[in-house]
Amino acid sequence: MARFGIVVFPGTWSDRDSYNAVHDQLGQDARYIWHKEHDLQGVDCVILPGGFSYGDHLRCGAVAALSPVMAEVVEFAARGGLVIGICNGFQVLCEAHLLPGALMRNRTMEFRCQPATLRVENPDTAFTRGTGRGTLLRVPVSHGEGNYFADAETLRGLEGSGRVVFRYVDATGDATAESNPNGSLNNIAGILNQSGNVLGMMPHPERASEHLLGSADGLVIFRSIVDSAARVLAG
Amino acid sequence: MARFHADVHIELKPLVNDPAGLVIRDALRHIGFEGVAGVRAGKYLSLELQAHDRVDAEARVAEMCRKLLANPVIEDFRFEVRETAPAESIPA
Amino acid sequence: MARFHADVHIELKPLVNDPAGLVIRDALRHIGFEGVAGVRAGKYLSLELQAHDRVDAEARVAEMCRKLLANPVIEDFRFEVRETAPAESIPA
Amino acid sequence: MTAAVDPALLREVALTEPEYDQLVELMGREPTHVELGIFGAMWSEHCGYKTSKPLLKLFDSQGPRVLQGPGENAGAIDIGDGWAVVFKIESHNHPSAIEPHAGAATGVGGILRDIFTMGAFPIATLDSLRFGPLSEPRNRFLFGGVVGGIGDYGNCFGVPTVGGEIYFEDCYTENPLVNAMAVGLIRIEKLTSSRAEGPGNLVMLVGADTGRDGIHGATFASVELDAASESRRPAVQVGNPFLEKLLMEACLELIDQELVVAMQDLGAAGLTSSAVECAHKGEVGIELDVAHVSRREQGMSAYEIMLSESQERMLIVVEPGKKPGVDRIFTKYDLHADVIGRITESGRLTIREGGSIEADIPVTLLVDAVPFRHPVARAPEDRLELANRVVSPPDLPLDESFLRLLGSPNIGSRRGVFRTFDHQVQNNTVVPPGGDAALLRVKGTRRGIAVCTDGNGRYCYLDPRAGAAIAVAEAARNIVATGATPAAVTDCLNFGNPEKPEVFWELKESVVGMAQACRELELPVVSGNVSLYNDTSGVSIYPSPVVGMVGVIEEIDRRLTAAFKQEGDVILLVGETFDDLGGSEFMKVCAGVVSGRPPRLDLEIERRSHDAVLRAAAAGVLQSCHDLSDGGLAVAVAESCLLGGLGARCDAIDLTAGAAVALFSESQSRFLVSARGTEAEAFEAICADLGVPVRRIGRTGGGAIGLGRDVETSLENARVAFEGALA
Ligand SMILES: Nc1ncnc2c1ncn2[C@@H]1O[C@H](COP(=O)(O)OP(=O)(O)O)[C@@H](O)[C@H]1O
Ligand SMILES: [Mg+2]
Repeated sequence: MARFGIVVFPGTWSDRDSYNAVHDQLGQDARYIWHKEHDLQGVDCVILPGGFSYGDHLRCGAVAALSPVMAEVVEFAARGGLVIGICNGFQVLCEAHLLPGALMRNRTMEFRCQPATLRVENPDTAFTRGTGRGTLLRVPVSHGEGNYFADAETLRGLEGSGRVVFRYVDATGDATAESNPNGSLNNIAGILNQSGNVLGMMPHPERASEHLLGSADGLVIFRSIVDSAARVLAG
Repeated sequence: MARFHADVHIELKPLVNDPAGLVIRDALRHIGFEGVAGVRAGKYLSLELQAHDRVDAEARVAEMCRKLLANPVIEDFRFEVRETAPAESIPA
Repeated sequence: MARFHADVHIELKPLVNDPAGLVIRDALRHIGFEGVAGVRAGKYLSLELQAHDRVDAEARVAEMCRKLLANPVIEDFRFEVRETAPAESIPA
Repeated sequence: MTAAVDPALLREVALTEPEYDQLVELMGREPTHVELGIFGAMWSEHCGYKTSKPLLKLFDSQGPRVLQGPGENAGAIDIGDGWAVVFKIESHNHPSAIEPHAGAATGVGGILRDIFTMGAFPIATLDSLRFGPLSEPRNRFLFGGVVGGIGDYGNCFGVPTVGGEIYFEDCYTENPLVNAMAVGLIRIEKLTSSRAEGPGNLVMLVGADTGRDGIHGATFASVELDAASESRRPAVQVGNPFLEKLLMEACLELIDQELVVAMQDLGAAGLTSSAVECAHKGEVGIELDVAHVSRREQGMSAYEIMLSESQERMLIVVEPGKKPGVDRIFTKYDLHADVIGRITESGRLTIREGGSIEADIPVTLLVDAVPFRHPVARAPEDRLELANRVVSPPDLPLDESFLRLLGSPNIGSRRGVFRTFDHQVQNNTVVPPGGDAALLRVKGTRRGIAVCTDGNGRYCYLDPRAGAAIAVAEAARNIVATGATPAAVTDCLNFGNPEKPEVFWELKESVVGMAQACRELELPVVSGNVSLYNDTSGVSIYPSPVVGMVGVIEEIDRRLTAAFKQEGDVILLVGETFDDLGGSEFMKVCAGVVSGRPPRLDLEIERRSHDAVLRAAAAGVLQSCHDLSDGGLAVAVAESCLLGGLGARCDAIDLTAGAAVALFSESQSRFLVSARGTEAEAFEAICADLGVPVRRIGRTGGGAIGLGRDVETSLENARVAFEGALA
């Protein structure tokens, strides 16, 4: 059993959905960590969930990145702890410089809540070990600012080192312009940090956690984390 | 036609609630800038446009503000226009 | 302490694509302003703050920009500071 | 200070001279300026329901599921397993006409507050919208602004926007309707009241600071507007969903830890209305000192503070001993909570500013002494004549009519709108927007709830009583089409100026029709809202009652959806088709005519058709189910096809009354279902048993939609028309 710490900033709302996925669906230990806390309670994995932390004012994730708990998350990540940032959590990770680049307004300037298909570009990560290269996952997006941007050199670095983990594709697996919901460079939906223990993704795997809700494809990501945590313990 | 650059500032009217300004003010105080008494958040647009002359450019920008850029019910706008390339350099 | 007003401008770096600017440009053209060559969308913040003097005020605002107001990955900032109430008028 | 009986001042507080005289007589003296403002607010149509109250008594609000009827911030029903669903609909029409984005956003914020004031966690919102035609730039601006505002508020707050409706008619051009409905979930025993109790208990104001938002502006009425007064004019309210979310979390923690006696949000007429409501319900007095109210601006008067409509604020009544616990929670969320007064035994609303008393009024005068208005109701001759005018169907090829209907803004796809709303957050959305009612599961149970809104202004214009009854029936049909049983109603009465005899007639007729339909379908009305004076330049909107409905499904695995599921299923039409083209979308779109009688409605037949579908759903014999409404059978078939990505061939449609009637009539009490061959028989048996007419009209499959002899369209052409309707 893995222990997940779900960070709650003012304005976070997918904390409860993340709990629903990892605790109710996968039976893992999960606890909420209020942003003012300094104790990560010995968790194996930190989830920075979706939402509108601080109302998304100024820049999405900018104010949350300065919260007390983020100092602990930075340290946790430096020690190799697993961190997954979903949607607003991805934005927080970029603002906290745990991941490169930035998430800009969607190309259409509109919020988009819709199904998306993700292609797994790298199955050899702590977050995707339960998948294979090219596996397609049905995971919805729900954001207004998910348009991934990085300068050319950063982008080359990400692409060249297998750190682009998920890409938006169409139903047949092609990364087309129409399948890109927000205008992200190279259809990027999720990226990894250099040491491979911090993942940021705009789509919501915690929403794709039950067939009743339309898809359970997101669970493989949390299962992979559980598996990775067990391997760390096994040494 | 000549080319102009316009700097447009759009601000909430003084009495209108400004949730963004409040969040920024509180965040600045939280990270140690206690002396921040207030923050108002606005927009700043820079436009490149063609116009016959400065008077024409200003009239156009004012109209853009009224029609699209600003929301006159809750926002005020102001702008400055400067010429970046004179008429003779640009084919009509 | 004296009171200062700061006008802070935050703009996207020139090489960063600007979805908001593009949409506004297209919308302006759509409603008849064909002469609009380009739009860049930025932020404009006005701050009221206390500081010892102008140099102190400028140092504070610069730090606020670096720490929070601008994101150095995609944005540049600039600001102007002016005194609104001199030191002697405000109890320390 | 005594207010002069200045007609301009009275106009500003919307009181007539006789009403003012009545006020003076009841008070036994002239009111102070603040008192006049308070009376004006409490005796207004908005707070006092002075025109509509006698009519609202016609609604039945009793029923075995009802836990809370009208009278609290929202109604509540028992859905089983210890859970209650709390819901209400509310209008924000006038603010949205002035500033659509902020107006619609604060409308959503207001109705969400009503839900969590009851202690419930908001689990869904819906919105019922009306605009003028999109060909007018102003209407397009209003439409874009309203949709943007709803999305901005709901998305940020973290509540899914799961449904609603949008109609376009000329009459809404300067007067859009924005009705927002919110639905919350709560354990029954946690339901909270706004009844203030216990003299000596503290009254606290929590949430946002108070600014000069949306005040009547009475103070400025008598002065010439100059540059200085312009800047002091009441400001348009801009909502803060982020703050509202924090306020909700904090308030629900208070209730969870049993720290509050009563809770009441601040809505119309701000602090005045909240304080009066709490005190009146508890039959106590309340004393407030406005000096303790945190403000956003300097120099606010007691009058402004009492009437400010700043959003995201809540009034709570707390026992003094529990204040530390309350403070701890608000500190956690970085919200400030001001003690602004206490509960008294006096039965009076007493307002101080420091040492001076600004108002002192018996609470009952503000609530029970509201001077009712009894306008004249008179049916307009020209309307009756219009309803009797029968126009024959246009001479347009039917396949062209079909595509025109699919592309009509009133019928086409709303995907471009609802994909800008987060409709999934909270992980409960089982049937998303795009079908009939939305269906949400209730975690930890096998149950679900279905929610929808409905209203058809055109029907109501032609016959308000029939149109309003149809709104109820149609909402119920939408609920039934998901497999859920309709349980209760909330309503929003959007009308023009009731001082016009024809408008008051419309209002009265609508309420009668709605009340009757609710009674016969056994649907208690547990909450609602009234919005009158929807007029622009003397022209009133169509009478536009809107019904919000909640239904319950015991086994969510038995749900139905509108999409055809696989090739070769039998398509059946439930119910009878009559020549009901009066007021139809077909006649509007293809003939440019709004006339005739709206469809006839037999509530007994309606009920039986519901029973048939629900019995079949429980037995698991249906593959899909969709209700028939605007655009009739043709549109229903197309929608089931497009949702399922499957064609259909319907060769066995009864064409005896003419193809236009068969395809486009909007006869009531009908459903379109599909079933596997063997199960179709079981369904027919159920229908036969209940005496519900049913007819096999075709089969699913292929890449085209074929209807009778006259319509044959590729699925792709249908999709292009449907998806482009709002472009
Ligand atoms: N059309 C209606 N039908 C039934 N109940 C209504 C109607 N209009 C208002 N009510 C009820 O009257 C009470 C007061 O309504 P309102 O003033 O709109 O509430 P709030 O102050 O919470 O905004 C509420 O309980 C509401 O449900
Ligand atoms: Mg209320």
